[in-house]
Amino acid sequence: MAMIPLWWYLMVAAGLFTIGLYGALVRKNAVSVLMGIELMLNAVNVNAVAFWRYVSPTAKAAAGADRPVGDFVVGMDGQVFAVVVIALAAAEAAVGLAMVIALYRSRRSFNLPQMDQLQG
Amino acid sequence: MVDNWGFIAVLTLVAFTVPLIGLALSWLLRPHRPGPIKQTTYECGLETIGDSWVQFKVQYYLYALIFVLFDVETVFLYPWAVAFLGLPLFALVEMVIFLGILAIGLIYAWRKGALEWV
Amino acid sequence: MDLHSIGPLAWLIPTFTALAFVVIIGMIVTDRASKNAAWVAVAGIGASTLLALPTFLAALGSASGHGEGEAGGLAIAPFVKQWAWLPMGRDGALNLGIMVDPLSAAAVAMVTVVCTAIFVFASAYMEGEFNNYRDARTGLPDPRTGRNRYARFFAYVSLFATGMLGFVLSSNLLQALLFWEVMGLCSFLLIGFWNFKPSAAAAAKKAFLTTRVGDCFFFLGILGLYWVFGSVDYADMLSKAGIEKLHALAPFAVDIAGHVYAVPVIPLLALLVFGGSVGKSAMFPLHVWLPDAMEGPTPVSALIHAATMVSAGVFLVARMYPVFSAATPDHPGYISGPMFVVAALGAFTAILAATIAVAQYDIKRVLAYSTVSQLGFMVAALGIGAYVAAVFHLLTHAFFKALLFLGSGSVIHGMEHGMHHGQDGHGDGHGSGHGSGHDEQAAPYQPRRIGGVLAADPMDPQDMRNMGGLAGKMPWTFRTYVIGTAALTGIPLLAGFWSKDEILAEAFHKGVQSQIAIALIVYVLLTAAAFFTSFYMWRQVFMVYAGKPSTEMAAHAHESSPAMTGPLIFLSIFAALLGFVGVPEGLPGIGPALGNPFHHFVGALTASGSHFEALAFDWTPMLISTVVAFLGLGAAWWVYGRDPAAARARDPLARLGRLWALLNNKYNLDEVYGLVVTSNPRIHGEADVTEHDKTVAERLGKLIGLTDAFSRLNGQIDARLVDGAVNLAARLGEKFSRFNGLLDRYVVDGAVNLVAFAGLDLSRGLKLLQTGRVQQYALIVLFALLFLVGALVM
Amino acid sequence: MSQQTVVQLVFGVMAALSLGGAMGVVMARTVFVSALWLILSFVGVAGLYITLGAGFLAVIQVLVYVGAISVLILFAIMLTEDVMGDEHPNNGQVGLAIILLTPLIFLLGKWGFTANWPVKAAAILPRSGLSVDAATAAALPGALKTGDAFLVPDSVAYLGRVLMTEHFLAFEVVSVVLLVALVGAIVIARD
Amino acid sequence: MMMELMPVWLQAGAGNPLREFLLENILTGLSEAWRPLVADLLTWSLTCALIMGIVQVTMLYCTLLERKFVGRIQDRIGPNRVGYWGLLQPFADMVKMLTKEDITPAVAHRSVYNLGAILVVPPAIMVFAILPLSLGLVASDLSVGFLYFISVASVVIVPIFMAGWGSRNKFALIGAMRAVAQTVSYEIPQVLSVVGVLLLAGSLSTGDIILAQGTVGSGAQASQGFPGGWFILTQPIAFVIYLMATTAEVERTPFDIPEAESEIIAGYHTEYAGIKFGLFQLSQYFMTIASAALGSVLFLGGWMSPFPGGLLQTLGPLNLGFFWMGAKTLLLILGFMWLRGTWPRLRSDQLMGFAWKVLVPLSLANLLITALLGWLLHGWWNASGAQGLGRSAVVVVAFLAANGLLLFGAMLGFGRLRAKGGRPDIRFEATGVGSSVEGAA
Repeated sequence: MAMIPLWWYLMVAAGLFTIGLYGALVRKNAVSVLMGIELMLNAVNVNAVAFWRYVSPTAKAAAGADRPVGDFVVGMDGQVFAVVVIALAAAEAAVGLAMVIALYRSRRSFNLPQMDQLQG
Repeated sequence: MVDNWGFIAVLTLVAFTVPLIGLALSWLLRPHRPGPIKQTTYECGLETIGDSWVQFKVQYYLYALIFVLFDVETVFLYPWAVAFLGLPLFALVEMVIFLGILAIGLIYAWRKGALEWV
Repeated sequence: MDLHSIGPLAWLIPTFTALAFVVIIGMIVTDRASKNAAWVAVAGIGASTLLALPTFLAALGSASGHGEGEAGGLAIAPFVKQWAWLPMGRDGALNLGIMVDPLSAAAVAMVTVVCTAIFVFASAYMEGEFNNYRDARTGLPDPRTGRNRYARFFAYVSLFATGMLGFVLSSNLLQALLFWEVMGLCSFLLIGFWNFKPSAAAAAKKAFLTTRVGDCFFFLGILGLYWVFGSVDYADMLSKAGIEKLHALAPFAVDIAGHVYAVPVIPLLALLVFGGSVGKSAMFPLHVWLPDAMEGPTPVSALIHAATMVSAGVFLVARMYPVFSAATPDHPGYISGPMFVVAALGAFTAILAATIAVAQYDIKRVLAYSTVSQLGFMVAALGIGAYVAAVFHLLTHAFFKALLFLGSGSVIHGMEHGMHHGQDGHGDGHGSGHGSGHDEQAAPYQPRRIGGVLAADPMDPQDMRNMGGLAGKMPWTFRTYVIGTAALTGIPLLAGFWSKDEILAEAFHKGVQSQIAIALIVYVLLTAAAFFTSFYMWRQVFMVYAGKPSTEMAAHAHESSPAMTGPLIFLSIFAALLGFVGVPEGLPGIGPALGNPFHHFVGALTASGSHFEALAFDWTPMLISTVVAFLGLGAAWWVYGRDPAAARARDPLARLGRLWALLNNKYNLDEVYGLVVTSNPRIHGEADVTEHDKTVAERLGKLIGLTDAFSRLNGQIDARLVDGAVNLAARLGEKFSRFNGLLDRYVVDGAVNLVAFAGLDLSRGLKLLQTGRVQQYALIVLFALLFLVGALVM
Repeated sequence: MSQQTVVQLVFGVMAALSLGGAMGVVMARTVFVSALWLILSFVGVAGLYITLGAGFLAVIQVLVYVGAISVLILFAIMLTEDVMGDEHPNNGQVGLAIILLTPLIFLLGKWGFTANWPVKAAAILPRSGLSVDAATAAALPGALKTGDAFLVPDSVAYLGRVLMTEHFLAFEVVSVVLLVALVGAIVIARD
Repeated sequence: MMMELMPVWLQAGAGNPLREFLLENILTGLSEAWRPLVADLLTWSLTCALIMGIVQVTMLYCTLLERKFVGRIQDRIGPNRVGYWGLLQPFADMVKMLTKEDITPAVAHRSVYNLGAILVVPPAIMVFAILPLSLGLVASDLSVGFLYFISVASVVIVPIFMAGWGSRNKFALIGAMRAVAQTVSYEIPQVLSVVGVLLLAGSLSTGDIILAQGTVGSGAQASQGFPGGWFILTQPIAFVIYLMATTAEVERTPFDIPEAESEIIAGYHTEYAGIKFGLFQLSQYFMTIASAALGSVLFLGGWMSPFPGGLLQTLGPLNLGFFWMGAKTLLLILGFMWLRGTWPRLRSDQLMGFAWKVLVPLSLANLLITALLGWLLHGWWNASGAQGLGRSAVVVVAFLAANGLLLFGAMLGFGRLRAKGGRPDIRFEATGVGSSVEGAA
């Protein structure tokens, strides 16, 4: 198989991660920063699934090389990882945006550079 | 069951052509006489006051919030449901705990009035 | 019972209390809170106890049953059961699990028993919350909130117990940190339980932030240990192989970009871990939170001071003892670098807190400083290698200190009832509108100072100057209190005598016979501290119980209900008799008969294979400590016991003048911190920041060469910066390191240099560090990451 | 060969969608439009999952990210008046960030490209309807015996089985995290 | 399980007769590398065309049917001028839409405004990929089929939001916010109610779900797993919840708050005219049809004949699956129309409260009893020698009893809540116009 080399995915993930980090670093708007973080989490997920697909052990490896066993992927670790990350991303977005809303209420602003004090 | 995403890719392309064809046909057929009155914002004939990008109340956010978390719950619920009849009772216990914890959240939201639409 | 049959159930011990927590929270959420909450909590901890005791007995059985000689079978192979929590790559996982070894078995038995007593006591003590809760703002009765708060209290304490039990039973450091932080959270919630009082809210914050400073070090230590061992499991770290690895590592070479640096890794890591203990166990200089923690309800004080939180710090050092002791060549009598620090800090804290306690008037505050002092004993003992003695003292101290705190709670309870009684009699409207059933520091009064010492508030039910004559009014409280005091002060045959004596004997042995300087210093300081301990405790007994009542409150006080005296009696039995499990075998008469089972049980240090030989018995230290204890008692009687009423009216020791004021004001340490760490009085925990404090602060400011202008400037900077946990922690860390000495200063300078090295303007770099803008922090983190990666790659 | 070309083309489109969407997120002046770009990026990532044979994840990605999280983001934007966009959406550290991110992406790319990953030659993904021999079935948790054949578990069912057994702690912890997030967010967001 | 039974000529990939035919007879001139690919693409394109044709025609005549049917309910005749019985009315409407002037408000955010109208259609078409027309007549039987449907359908809210925001009109924005809030609220009960079905079927694939509903009793189509027949028999509460949630999802009366014309004109498509308005209507009708079809797949046995023993499943060589599928879908569509003709519109707070306070707890409870019963019984129905109707009857009766108990308990519970003055309650509250109410901070 391997119609697509693994490193293509890694490149895309690296790009997503860097762009997301850039957004998180430079955007003034707190919501935009959260979006950047979501992008970074997506990049991580792409990596996890790509590695699951390409390098996770197969049934042949698990059963021993001498046995006539098909090359099935054993284990769902990468997918489980991705699913849990998605759940955490949702939780993170929920709380993060709630904080943004609460801050907006007290500051009338979305701008992070103005949020340099944690006292309400 | 053979997963066939290739077909879905084709269908997606086709699906995008439908509105585009509609728009193109309409662009050929329709008249085009814009005017300043026509292009005003529709508000039953009244002048609009203020910008329409208004601020909404927090209730919307609370609904979306609860929705997101329950949506994530389904992500775990579906694989469980599909695998369930082949699993030991432990799986049922796990899911009862899982749902119980989330139900606490729902009850909390309920009691805190996050489910009230006022 | 066999440990391998009951051991796998040990995870249930913290689960029961956690379950109680969940159930009570459920009661609150569904608006069903009632007094049943207390019984749920008691049932939870009771179930834990019922499981913990057989576990302990099984451990005892395993230790003595299978072992050959002193090193029992259990000590060689502790019972460990782990579940993979976070599989990480091929080589391992972060685990969740339990570990039952002598140390944890003994500690878990102690924690559950003491907690049960405290919970039962609290069920009666907190009734005021239930019955008389008034809204803080309107002053109107608010029964629903009262019910909920009553239930919430028991939810918190249950979670607290969960934290401690989970911590003690943890099989690895990371899980321990988790439960450790659960305790931190609960201490915050409970100290600030009466959060409508600004002082309580401030004390809670202070406790939380101060312990966080220690926790940062702890976490760094865990990371470092993981780096060294590739695992955070005790089984890996403290095993024979682990210790050998440690020895092999001791001076560790780090290759950074081609340059080889010799870094003494293990002492560094040990000290980082100890940093956590310093915070949690309230060692100097992070001891400041503990006395302020008195703002919580009294059962909480008992919980924090006796059974759980502060014990956790000592327990951690005991648990990680092999790491502490392994940093140096393994020959007898040698005290390693980190242990030297531990011993010195412990002894210093012991004497510092003991002297402060002498000059306190608040009944709970005396006990609080006493706790700090006793923790100093334990830590110093660990520092000089008296491992068994330290653990022994940890256990006995938990019992009699819980007893004393609960006793003081009973006294306060009685005093409050006396106050209400007095009010009814005089038709005085005082006291309405305060938020709780308890009036610990509730009344508004004008603080006056006499000779630099705050005068007594006549309506303060905790001020010992308002007490007196309670021996007759509260007979059971009195009797148990005397037992507890005698145990604490080391009156022979009671629990504290044996445990404290063992510490002193070890220190004496190492200091005098083996000629180890630090042990000698420890011995001298601890003996002095023991004298002060005896003095201030008996002073307290005389002030509280002796003579005629000094106020109406005390005159109308009456004995508490059986639900409160019951736990007192229960605990006093332990306070009296527990010591006999650790009587030196060499003691003529009872020694050989009792056989010192405790030493045999705990003495074989978990897993590492080494064990502690009991010392040959020596009369000298035992006689000296006995004499010291009675000297303190005699001195207290001479000063306070002859005419208690007069002593209450005007303290005889106030003649010491400025020294007395200094002691009463805790060496002005809070003010020093106020200037050096933060000038924000809100995290002082001191509600009564008066003019005097300000003058003290100013004088101190001049003293250490700071001008008024500087302090004002400092105040402004801090007022802007003390705005939240992140910023504050950073600030605390930075200021603190500056204050604390050369090493830390070096670190700060290093960080600054790093920034300068990157080509950033120095001042701009400093400004960047403190803007409070998250994104700039993130950028700096990114920069540091890239720098490190670059250094490692190239 | 040609099929490979087409698959790679699809990959290219998906990668372009996700990266282009991401660029849109950080370039757009209006937050609302940023959020729309973000959705595009999510869809692209879902497409990448499909090319990786993780259909369930792709569907979940759309369901949770496009259908839920983006709604949350849009609502959060609508809850504030600051939706008009800003002439200067970036703070002052654009230059610095680019200077620092350039080596980062260089490093990430270098590792991704040069590292010798132990890629399996021909791993077959679990997919229902394929029957395997007994030896393979023994190595595959959840293989169902129907008659004489062993059926490979459906990947969704396989995931469910793994979640319920091997990773049950993570599974339960997720529920607690969600509960805490729910309670916390309600407390924070309400007045 | 029943692969060999399937005439797979709509099935994608290898084995499709159409594809084989193309490979062997038409595409012979192409190189080996390209042949299968082109064959695939051609097959898929033809399949797409077939689906589009069926769906478009159904949709056009649904509009007519709806107007006629609702007209009858309201004692009117409905369209009857264009063509016999108004049969050409849909085409007249279409021509009108195409030739109307397109007006874009001057203040609108043009690109978002236009994209909203364009993007609202594709998801509504894409969901049809997994809906089987008959035995083996499913374009792409994904193993995650049902979830695919839900997730693609949930994408529709994004263009709706774009439309509301891009119009820069208060009514439109409020309508969009309402639409999204309502859609997401009802997505949860929709998704939860079906879990019971998926649990019993053991698959997310639509094909598997239908096969699991094999005709009650024995016979050629008897399911090899679950013996309970159509899931409407064993999951009646879930069925009702699913219908309600679906109605709300596609924003049809009585759940059409987002476009309540008495309050906010036409909701999020207030500012759209001509074909763009038409596209929103198109999308909504597509979604209605697709949801009805999915409902018949999940609960009514899809293409299966309703008669015992597979009677009338085939007529000679012809499999009547498409007929049954169509009939069941039509039945559900008529149900939706009936609701529209008879029910008043709900109020926002009632609507939201209903989803979260009634439907979600109910579907969670349903899920639990289904799991419990399924776990208790599945060993028996897999292993027992009892075959045929008896076995099915036991299972159906058990599930029906559990459902009845659940319903009883739910009524008791909600009754108590209401008696306590808790929720759900009915209060009068004027929704008022526009930003004064909803725009309040």
